Amino acid sequence: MRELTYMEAIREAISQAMERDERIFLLGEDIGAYGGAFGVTKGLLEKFGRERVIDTPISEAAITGAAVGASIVGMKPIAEIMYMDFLPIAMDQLVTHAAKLHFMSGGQLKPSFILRTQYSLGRAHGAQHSEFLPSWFLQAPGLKVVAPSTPYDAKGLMNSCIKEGAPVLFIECAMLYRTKGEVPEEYYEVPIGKAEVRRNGTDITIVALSRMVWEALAAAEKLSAKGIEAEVIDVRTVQPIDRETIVSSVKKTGRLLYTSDEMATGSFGAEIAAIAMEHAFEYLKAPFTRVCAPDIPVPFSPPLEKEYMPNGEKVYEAALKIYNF
Amino acid sequence: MRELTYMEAIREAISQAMERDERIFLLGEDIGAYGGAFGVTKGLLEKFGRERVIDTPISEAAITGAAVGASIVGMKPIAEIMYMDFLPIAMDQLVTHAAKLHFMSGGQLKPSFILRTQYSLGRAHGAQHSEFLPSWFLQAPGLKVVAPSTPYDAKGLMNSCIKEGAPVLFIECAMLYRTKGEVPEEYYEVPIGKAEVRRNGTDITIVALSRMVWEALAAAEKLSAKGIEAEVIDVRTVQPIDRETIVSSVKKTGRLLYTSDEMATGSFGAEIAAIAMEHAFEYLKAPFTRVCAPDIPVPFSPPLEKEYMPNGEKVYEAALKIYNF
Amino acid sequence: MAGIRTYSNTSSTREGLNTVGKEALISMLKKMVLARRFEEKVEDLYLRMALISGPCHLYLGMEAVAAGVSEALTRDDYVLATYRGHGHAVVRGVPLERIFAELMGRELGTCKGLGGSMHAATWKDANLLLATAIVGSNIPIAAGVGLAIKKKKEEKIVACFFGDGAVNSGAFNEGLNLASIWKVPVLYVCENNQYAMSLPVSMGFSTSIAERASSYGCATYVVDGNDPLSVYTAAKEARELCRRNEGPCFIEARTYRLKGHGIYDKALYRPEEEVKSWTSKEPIENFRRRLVEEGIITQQEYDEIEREAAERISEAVSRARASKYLDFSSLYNLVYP
Amino acid sequence: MAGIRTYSNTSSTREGLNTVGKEALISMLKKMVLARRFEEKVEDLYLRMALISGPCHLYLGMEAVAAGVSEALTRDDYVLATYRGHGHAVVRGVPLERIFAELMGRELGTCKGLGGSMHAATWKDANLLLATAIVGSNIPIAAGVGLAIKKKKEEKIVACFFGDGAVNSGAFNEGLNLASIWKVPVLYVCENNQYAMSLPVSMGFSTSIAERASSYGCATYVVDGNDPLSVYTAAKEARELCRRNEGPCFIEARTYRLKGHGIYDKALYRPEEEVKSWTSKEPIENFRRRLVEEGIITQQEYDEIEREAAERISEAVSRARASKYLDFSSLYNLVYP
Ligand SMILES: Cc1ncc(C[n+]2csc(CCOP(=O)(O)OP(=O)(O)O)c2C)c(N)n1
Ligand SMILES: Cc1ncc(C[n+]2csc(CCOP(=O)(O)OP(=O)(O)O)c2C)c(N)n1
Ligand SMILES: [Mg+2]
Ligand SMILES: [Mg+2]
Repeated sequence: MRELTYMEAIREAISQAMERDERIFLLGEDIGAYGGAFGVTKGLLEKFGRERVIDTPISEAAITGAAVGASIVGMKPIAEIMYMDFLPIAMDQLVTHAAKLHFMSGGQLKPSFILRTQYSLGRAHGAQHSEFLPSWFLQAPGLKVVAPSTPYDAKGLMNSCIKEGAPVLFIECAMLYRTKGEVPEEYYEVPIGKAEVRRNGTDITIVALSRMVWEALAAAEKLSAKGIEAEVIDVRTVQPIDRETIVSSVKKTGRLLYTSDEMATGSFGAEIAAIAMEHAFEYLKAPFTRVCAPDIPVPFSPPLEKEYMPNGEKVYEAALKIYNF
Repeated sequence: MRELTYMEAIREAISQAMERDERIFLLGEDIGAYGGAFGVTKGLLEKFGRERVIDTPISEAAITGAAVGASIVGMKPIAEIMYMDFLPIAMDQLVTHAAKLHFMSGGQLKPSFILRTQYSLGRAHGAQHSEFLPSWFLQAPGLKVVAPSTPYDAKGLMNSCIKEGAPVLFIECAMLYRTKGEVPEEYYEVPIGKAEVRRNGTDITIVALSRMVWEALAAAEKLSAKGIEAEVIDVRTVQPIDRETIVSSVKKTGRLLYTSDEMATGSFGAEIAAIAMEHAFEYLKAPFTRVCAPDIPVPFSPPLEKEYMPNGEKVYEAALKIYNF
Repeated sequence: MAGIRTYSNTSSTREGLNTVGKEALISMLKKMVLARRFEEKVEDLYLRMALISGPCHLYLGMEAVAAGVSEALTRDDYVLATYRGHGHAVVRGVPLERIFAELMGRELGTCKGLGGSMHAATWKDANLLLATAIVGSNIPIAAGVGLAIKKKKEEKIVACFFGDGAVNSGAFNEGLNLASIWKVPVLYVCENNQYAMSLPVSMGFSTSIAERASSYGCATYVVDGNDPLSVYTAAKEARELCRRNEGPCFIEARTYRLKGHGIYDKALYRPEEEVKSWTSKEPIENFRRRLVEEGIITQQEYDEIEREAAERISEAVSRARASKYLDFSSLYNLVYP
Repeated sequence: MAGIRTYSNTSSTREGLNTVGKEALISMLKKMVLARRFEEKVEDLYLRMALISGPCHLYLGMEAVAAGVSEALTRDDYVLATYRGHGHAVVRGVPLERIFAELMGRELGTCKGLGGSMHAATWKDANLLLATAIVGSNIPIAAGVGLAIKKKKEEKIVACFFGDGAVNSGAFNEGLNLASIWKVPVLYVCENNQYAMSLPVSMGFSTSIAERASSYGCATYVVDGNDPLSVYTAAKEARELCRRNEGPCFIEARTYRLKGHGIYDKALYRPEEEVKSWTSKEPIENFRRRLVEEGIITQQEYDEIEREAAERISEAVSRARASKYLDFSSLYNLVYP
């Protein structure tokens, strides 16, 4: 099958959706002539014009607020927040408005838009430009949150997000933009709220998010060479959580490792641990473990950042340790 | 000993500190003539004057930013954000600046201030005025976060926060403002980062935060009548977490219940579960359980809100269930 | 400041009154009376009857703003309100029992009882899109609604109400600027009631609100917010500018709340003199007197307006009280559409 | 607009040059040259030598702003910079090897290598308090620094630099307003280089930046940001206003970046004509010519300035390259003070 990069897959999903649905428009900083800080929206201004690809000033709160506003009267905005680190500026609109308006209006309002963002850990961007903060949104029911790891999922999830009636935070990973994979040209969906078992195994469940899916798979190969078969789950959707897939895997393997580019404490992994402990307690044979970043802000210095980041090697070591517990 | 309300205890700590330390000043909305939306700062304007009790416009981001700025050149601001639900507006300054500046400047900058806020669940305030969101700040190392449950702790923790070199988020609970307890008039500290065992027990560890400490204690009494002795830990500090106290209690009891006014998923309790599973796995005899609010925005309607909230009865039921697991 | 237009005392002259038809004048008067009596009933239900709880911000004294703007809008226009939104809901024609029921947390409420007083002014059937409890937050949302109107080439505008306090929020800058560079049909209405909770405008600003607004290049009006006709005149003009793609527009309506910020606030931070002076400018009595003086209505007709308002309110309260609470289990289905 | 003062072409006349002493003129020239050569070296270290990575925003072409403002400040004054801060660090006298080392992520760096290019302009010894990578965020922080200065009754001011893009952030409204109602000694310097990344000012604003700023009631200047003397004159005057409790003040310095937004950006979104026209207004060559023309310095003296700059830079790079990386374990001790 045809291969696309992760970035191209996102762009194609958006572009095709814009062709079929007049309600969709894009707004964000430097998404037009610049093509997006990372190039994701390259060519879309030329294709769809200024009316549908709107370059905004640096106003993250209002970009999000405008998306809320346009969507409650029937448009379908796809807004971009350039770095996930800038989401705190948009946090009120996202968490206190977008996520809650449907509920608190007794179902009258239907904010329904996509907020795209990305995280740049691993690119020497320092503490204010590297954060991956999905776990915040667990406390924002009403919002859906996805973080694809493959080009296939990137397109398929984007398609589902566009169809979705709730607001969705779509978290991309800058380190994955150039990774390639098979992507059908025709329309397809990857369901929101459904984790994907990327590798079957019987000895340990590795729940991974975004970039760390790849590292987890690499670790699984190494483990396999030692006779340990890891089941690698690409959790993909942060909210709503696919508890079933995770719990049934943990029941099978009895061991749970979580890995992502978040800082360990308060990560999505903490919730995964709680779920396992609530729903698969009797099956657990070893302590839970997390392979995340340490609880410190991201250092700029490239060698320090490298040490700071989780990777396949660290997953491998941690998995061995709990396997041998 | 003399009794004060939770609110008076906070006020007294601030007032005494302002008397001994010229660097301290207050800023926030309606903290002056109005005395604070809840009355916490009542009388302080009259006592310390407009220069030290500064009523600000509705500018949560700038209130926080100004506290950052004043503190890095040697002042000690105590800023107030009226409701925790407005913190999202200040999130960038709090999380991306206050928490990180010390680290990312290689230790040069020392933002050191207190951001006071409160949560109002239980007061018919609806979805935009009731949130208790401590877990967000687990992903913001550099910040300290406390949430006292008693008048004694409120004063003692406030004293420690004022001495503290890092920025601190001080989370009050509106439902507790009028609760009374013994509070020494003289200076004392309750250490940040130290949980308090409020009740000793051998059968189950109940980790509780803020208002739910009282409900947990009530539940513990009922459990005791059934012969079940619960150890109730008032975790008090959300960051840094007192892992030791929690883990050693869980090792003793083998059972863990977390309760707070947060929504369950992604709560601080998720992290507590992860910690127990990482550090006390072999000792666990029953599944972890949470007694929190459901994962839905807060309904205004008073009877619905009542049903929505966790309480001692729910703690009791849940504790019984895991005890009998 | 250049480009700021002022309307005040428009009802004080016969000529002024003549600029609009009798029908509009009476309509505004009716709206104001209904909004006033509504809030008085709310006070009673809250303080005496204990049928309402939680934060509750009354619109008492500010009725001319909502009435004047609402009169200038069409039914198709959108409105975004705030936590001080009962007045907007009433003048917009939201069924009164729905508003009362919302305040009481009942299923019949505009938001099924999930919103409460601060969100009661949410009623899609009247294009009253939302009532926010986060000061300033509806300003960028309005820019988005305006953008949608423009994209869909509809003949509408959106009116966005907020207080003087909202002008100092970050959302104001971001939202007003987006609306102004997009040239979208948003009518921003700042209800300057002189206080943001306890903070007087003089302490919150070093210039004027209108000056701040007009620096975005939008047509800006300062109006006497206690004179419905002044408000109406500006709003009508602004609406037309919006429809001619000259939006957004901005109205600073200078008014005053007759009571505290919230229902429990005694507003002791306000100088007595000031309260007295503004109370004498109270909008309804003045407008009634003018209309009677000029023979536009008779006192009997006015009395009938009052009677009808009282009757509608009393019926609405009964219906609201008869409503049940939503079943808790149904909340789970309201989180996601 | 009322109250906006303009300074431009101040160096173009002998009279203008005479308003400041020879020393200040040469000092500014030296700062500009050093900042320019510094950035050229950064480009080389980044693109050719691969010794620097991560985001890197050069100050090329904007040197007159930092040089002019810095000349008007005292050593005790505070400065808040941004991710485009190398120029501010250089003119403020931060040891060059510290800045280079920071860009390289080494322990010798201003932030021990933890900040990188975007935070390199953080150096307490020079009262360079911080360099933010979040557009607009230093504006409220500056209000707080100003408040502290006022509270401590110090003879200082704080200068806060940001770009045209920052003016549309929420933080701008909240921060500028706080500073203006507090009347604190903050000199806000907006480096209007015509673009926020790829967004031209004409698309981001419907009025002018100075107009927006002056609506807060602060003394506002529009200056030719490519003429250090115009910048200096306004900054000097503004500093005095600040010290007389008439702060905050605001300078909109109109300038241009000679290259892209970041080091990889080819800036293809800029019309060729525009680039050409601004390039001819490039600040250093014009200022050098004027000083030589008027006999304030000789060409030899200028060559010496260049030579000295080159030498300092080359030594600094060597020292930076010789520095080690921080030990990872020490990061844990830097999270909390
Ligand atoms: C962002 C935010 N900050 C603070 C509050 C608390 N609060 C509610 S209303 C109010 C005053 C608002 O004043 P103004 O905008 O003038 O409107 P008014 O109440 O006078 O109609 C404040 C401080 C809030 N709801 N939202
Ligand atoms: C809040 C925020 N939004 C977006 C960005 C990404 N970004 C970095 S610099 C920049 C443009 C800033 O333009 P301007 O303020 O004019 O400064 P200049 O770069 O031109 O000096 C953008 C969009 C950011 N760093 N912070
Ligand atoms: Mg007001
Ligand atoms: Mg710029």
